[in-house]
Amino acid sequence: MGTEVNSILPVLAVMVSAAVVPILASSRSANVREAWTFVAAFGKVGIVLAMLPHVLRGDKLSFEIAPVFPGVSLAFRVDAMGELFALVSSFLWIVTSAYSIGYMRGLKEHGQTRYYSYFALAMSSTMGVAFSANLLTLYVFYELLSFATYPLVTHHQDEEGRSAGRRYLTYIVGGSIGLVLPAMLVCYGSSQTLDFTPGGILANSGLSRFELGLLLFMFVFGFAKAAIMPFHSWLPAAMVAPTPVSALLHAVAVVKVGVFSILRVLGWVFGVALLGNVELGWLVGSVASGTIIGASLVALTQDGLKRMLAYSTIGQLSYIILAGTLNSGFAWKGALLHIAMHALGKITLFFCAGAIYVATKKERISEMGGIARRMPLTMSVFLVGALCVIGLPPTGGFISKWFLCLGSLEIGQIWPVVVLLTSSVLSAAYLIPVVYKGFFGTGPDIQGEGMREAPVWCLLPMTVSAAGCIASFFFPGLFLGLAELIVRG
Amino acid sequence: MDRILEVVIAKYNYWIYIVLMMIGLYGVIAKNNLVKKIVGMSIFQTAIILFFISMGMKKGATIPIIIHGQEASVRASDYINPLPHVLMLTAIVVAVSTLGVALALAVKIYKEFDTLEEDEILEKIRKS
Amino acid sequence: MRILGILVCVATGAMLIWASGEFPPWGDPNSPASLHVSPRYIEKTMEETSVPNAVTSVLADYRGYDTMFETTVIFAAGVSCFMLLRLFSGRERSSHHYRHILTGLTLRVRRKGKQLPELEEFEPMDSLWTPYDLILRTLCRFLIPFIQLFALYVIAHGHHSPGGGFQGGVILGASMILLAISQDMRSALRRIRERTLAIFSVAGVAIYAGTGALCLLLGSNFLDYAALSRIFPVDPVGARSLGIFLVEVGVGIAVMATMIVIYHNLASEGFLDEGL
Amino acid sequence: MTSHLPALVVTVPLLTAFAAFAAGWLRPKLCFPVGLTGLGITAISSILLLAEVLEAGTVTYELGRWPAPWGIVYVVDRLNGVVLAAISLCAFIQWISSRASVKSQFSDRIGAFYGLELLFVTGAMGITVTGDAFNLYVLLEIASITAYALIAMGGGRAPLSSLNYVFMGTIGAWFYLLGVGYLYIMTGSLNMADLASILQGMRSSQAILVAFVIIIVGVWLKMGFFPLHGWLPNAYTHAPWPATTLIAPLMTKVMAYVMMRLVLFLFGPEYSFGVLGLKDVVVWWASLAVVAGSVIALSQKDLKRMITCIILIEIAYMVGGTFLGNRSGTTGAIFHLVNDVFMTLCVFLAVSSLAFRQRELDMDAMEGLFSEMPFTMGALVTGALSIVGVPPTCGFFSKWLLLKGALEAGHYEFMVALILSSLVCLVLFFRVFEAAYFGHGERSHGHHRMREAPLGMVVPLLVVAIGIVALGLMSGKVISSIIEPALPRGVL
Amino acid sequence: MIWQLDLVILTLVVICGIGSLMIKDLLGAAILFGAYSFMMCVLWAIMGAVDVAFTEASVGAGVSTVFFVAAVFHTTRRTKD
Repeated sequence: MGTEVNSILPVLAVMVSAAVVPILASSRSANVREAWTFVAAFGKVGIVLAMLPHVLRGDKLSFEIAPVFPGVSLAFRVDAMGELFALVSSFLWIVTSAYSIGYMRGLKEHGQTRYYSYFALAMSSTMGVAFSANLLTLYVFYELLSFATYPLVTHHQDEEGRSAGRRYLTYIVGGSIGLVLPAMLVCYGSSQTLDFTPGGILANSGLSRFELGLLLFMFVFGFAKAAIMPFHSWLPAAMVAPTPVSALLHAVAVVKVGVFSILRVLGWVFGVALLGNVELGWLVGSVASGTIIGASLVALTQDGLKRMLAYSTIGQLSYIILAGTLNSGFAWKGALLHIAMHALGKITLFFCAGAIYVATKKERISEMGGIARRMPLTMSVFLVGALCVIGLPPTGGFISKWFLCLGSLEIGQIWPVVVLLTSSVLSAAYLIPVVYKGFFGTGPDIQGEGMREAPVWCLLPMTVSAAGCIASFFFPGLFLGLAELIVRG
Repeated sequence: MDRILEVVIAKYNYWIYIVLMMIGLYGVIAKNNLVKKIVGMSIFQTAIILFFISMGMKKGATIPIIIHGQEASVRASDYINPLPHVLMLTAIVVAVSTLGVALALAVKIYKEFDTLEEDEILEKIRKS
Repeated sequence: MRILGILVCVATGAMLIWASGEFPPWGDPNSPASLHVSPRYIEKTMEETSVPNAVTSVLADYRGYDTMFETTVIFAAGVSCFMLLRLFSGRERSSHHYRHILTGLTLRVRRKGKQLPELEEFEPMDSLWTPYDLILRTLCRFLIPFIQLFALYVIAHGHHSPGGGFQGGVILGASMILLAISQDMRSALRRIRERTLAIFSVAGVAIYAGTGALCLLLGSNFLDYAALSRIFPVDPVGARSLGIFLVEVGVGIAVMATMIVIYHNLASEGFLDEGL
Repeated sequence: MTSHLPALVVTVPLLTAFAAFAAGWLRPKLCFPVGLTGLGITAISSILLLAEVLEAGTVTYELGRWPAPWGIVYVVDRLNGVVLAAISLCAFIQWISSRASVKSQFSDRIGAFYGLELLFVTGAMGITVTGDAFNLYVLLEIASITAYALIAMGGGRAPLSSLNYVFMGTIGAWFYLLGVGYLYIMTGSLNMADLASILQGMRSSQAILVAFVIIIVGVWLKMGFFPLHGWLPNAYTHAPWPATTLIAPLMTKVMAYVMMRLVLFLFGPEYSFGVLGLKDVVVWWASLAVVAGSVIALSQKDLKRMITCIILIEIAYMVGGTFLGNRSGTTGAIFHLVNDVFMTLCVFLAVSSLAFRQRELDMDAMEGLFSEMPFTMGALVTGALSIVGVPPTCGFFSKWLLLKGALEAGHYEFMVALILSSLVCLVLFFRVFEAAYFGHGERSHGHHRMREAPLGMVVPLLVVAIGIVALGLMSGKVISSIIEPALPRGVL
Repeated sequence: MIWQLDLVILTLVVICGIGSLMIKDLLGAAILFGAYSFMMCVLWAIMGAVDVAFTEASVGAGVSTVFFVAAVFHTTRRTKD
């Protein structure tokens, strides 16, 4: 078991996005602005990597900002899980910002300065969530993220964006204030602390089973960013945002933050053991399974590419929660890996969707017949991403799902396996046709000019992320190591 | 019977003061004319002042001004309690200040609405 | 509204009367009110402040701080009336007054109402009009000096007899108001201009607060007149009496000026040209 | 000089008021700097006073060197020390930021206006610092009379609203006076500490009970607690902006402080919470008031009126928190009082600088504001988030304590009301921000793009906004070192 | 002091108070209020509060009545209640 090391690094990692200031300052010239964005992104990755060796050694980097209540303070503690999440999202931030340059310029969007600054803000609050040492800090940055992403979701500032933004805030902030806050309060009241402790802080607070169950559901639904049904409908609505934002929402920051928080609560506030003892795990598990199947079925019916991807995300997230409720090391490993893998795969898919939109202004699957003849690279990358999401080799998605299945078998439960396989089949059913259509189908205006590959700023990032999908299949060592640490810690 | 009479003799002042207060309070709450409200307010205030004054009252004592030549041997029971008087001097001043401001407001309101009846004023506001 | 009023009043009154059952009998010399704090005021007033009138000593010394704010309250009221009503721009008045010469009846014509034709039995009471009631004017001319003299006596003699700064100030103000009523506001304003009044009112309060601050500067607590004995040739007790006198004068000035200001603004809708 | 700080915090603004009024007649230009220096000295000395209290414990100051029950004494403990600091800072900031609008509206009676504002501050400070029941009443009247006059300067309906305020306020203040009379006739004393010690022995007296009821009702009238709030929205809405930004943050908070002082120290927690069983009733009523306030606020279209109605909710928080009667609840109430001074100040200043640029304040006049007045809107967002209770702004932490207190006391209805009202506030402000964020481009009522408010308004505003966040981050220190020790022993 | 006299004056005070609230003419109300204040001041003189009585005589019965009259003169005498 490692030691506590007092270090400023996590604060730096959060603070890197002070780059907002120069970004705003240099709103005149686009190049300088985006240069700053890159500086910030690379700086973040650098800091996160600098923390990696400590974490791998099993140490915990901690830093206390300010004490707020007796027993609670705004504080950071970097453990393997936070590190894993931070690694993934900060790496993807680089890719995404590269992509957004191509996208935003390609479409000549307005208010790009605002866009980049809020993006940076969102990233730093994500870091805050990843490194937070107790529930309160997590809550603080969670709220911060909600408000920082609002201008991104409603970037177009049209009626559609208005309603989408309303729904977004209603679900997310309503959930956090209405459900998480009182739940947090009860935790604090029953066990005078909110710090994440491996065994769970509620383990020996004499709460009855009913109270615990209530608490659990307040958390699970309260962190509405995880988009568990029936608290999911903000996610498809938020698709009005520009594609890089959707990528951010789905792969990098928002939904992952939701899932991350729920995993934190399950493992570090309740403790898997406790969940097992009072037999509450299967409750959440069944809700998650329902979400998985339901979302995949809905995804089948969607024609809009991005909406379909959104529903597929809802389903995939619930994998992680489902696994989190299982009291098994393998399952947890799978869950944590899936955070990374799904991020890679889904971001690739979104990049492709965005690239198609930039190049052809097409959003509907039905219009994409034969598109691969014009954009072969994009479509092949799409294929890789699809494989990763479905969970087939040679992509990382396979590994995570493999571990999930192993976990459920380890504790001798079959139904999770069934759920997983069914949904894999379903996701294949809604993803593969797109690829098929793209390569072999024929569409109305394929011969029309106007269609060529997307700008290089779009192609480069998506190839990178696709490469990531494949690489994570062959070299999953780093992620596995971190996951190992978490499961042992 | 005697005891009741005793109680009445001992307490009727307080009761009358309270009745006065309530008359004033009723005026403030229920009257419709603003100046009438102000009158009610003043009555209410004066009644409370009266209540305070009567607290300082001592049977068989004289006004709280030390008699010449008796400075040496002053017994508190010979003189009425001056403290409530002082407090009420202040209270009277406050009352008249409030009265002045309230009347000034009433004049201003009349300039604006040409009436002092609350319901008519509200009617005019609703119209405009 | 009436129902509500009656209900509230009955409820409150019942509650108050119910509680009055515990009061000491009216005028009881042994009530806690007359035993706990007040005896000191009566017994010590001579030796501590050398002011025989216990009310004055308590008012201006023991609880002098209250009195300072009492004066501030009336000052604030004066300022408020000035700020609310005073009109510098010569806007049209809300109403004109005409006087029927034969009967002496006054009638008012609203701004919106129709103007009267030029009849000889009516005269307009505009800002140039002056009442000419001989008896009233002469009587007041005779009275006012005596009133003012009496007021000064009241202020000065507050130590030994009822009265003090406040009563005297009010009487002084009343005399000027009487002047304004009996003749007209312009002649009253000719005696004391508005600006002078304003300065007086603030100066009066400032005398009070300044005395307190002076004591503070002399190294003692705020309003501790005993400190005055360091600059005036009196013993501490005499200094208290002196301090009381000073603040009484201040109160007198402030109250007089403020009363006049309030009256002027009320009686002329803030135009300060013609009175009642 | 430090030994005279308690006197200074009240007498400096008083003398400054006289100076400012005189300057209005002699050299109108001097009014502003005079007041600025005066309030600056007041703020500094109140902060020094707080430091002294934190270090040396309760400070007592005998005015005129007369010992406690006979003379008037100032008693400064942690509770009113921190409130004093908050009030004076708030007044100082408001003074700076309201300069432009005062100049534009009251150029011909600037001395009177500034004098009254300073007198109001004097009254507020005095109410907070005094340890004498009757002296409190006198200062209360000073604050009230100046407030009546300031509010009535709004023109239009303002005099009527102000006159209603006069009636309600006078009844409230004189109810308080009557209650003090009841206390005096039963105990013969006016000094709060003395009264408290005497009252220990007369727990079961009807007269004391009635005195308690009258006093609390009177204070609630001045606070605008729910069923007695009729005067508040009109008065604050129709008042001119420079007056609103001064009175709205201070008046109700000061009265809330008075309530806490009386309930917790004069009558004592044992009596207020123990002997008479009003505690639970009041908390229930407060929850009702919170809900009612939210409903009233939701039904407003005008921005100024809306933020005025939010005060109703905040007041109900404080009453409920105080009467929860347990440590967290009371701590939360006190901390919320301090926070609310700055939150309200921030919101009102922000909206006032919007109003300074564009006259009408209904929702559809908001569009495109974010791009036009970014700093003002930023500050408004901060204040709004603090009122909603979003960390790390200070509003969250006091709300957290209130919730915790309600949880411990088992008053779930109060918890529900708190959370509900937070969501309502979110909706209220979200409507504004949505309108200000969207509707970009051509403005429907097409008047030209507005400029950012003048520097003299923006800088104080940003200071307050930053202060809110800083206070939130320091809340741990503030609570543990100032507010927790301020509670009387009886509060468990 | 004689309690009969006290009682008589108290009743007069109450009557004046009610009257000034009931009368349908604001000027009359003002004058009745002056009378009320004067009765009050007599009452206080009886109770030995000479200073307060003095003040009330000059303020309550004197100046405030003048204020009332001035205000009524510039507004209206009409009242519905």
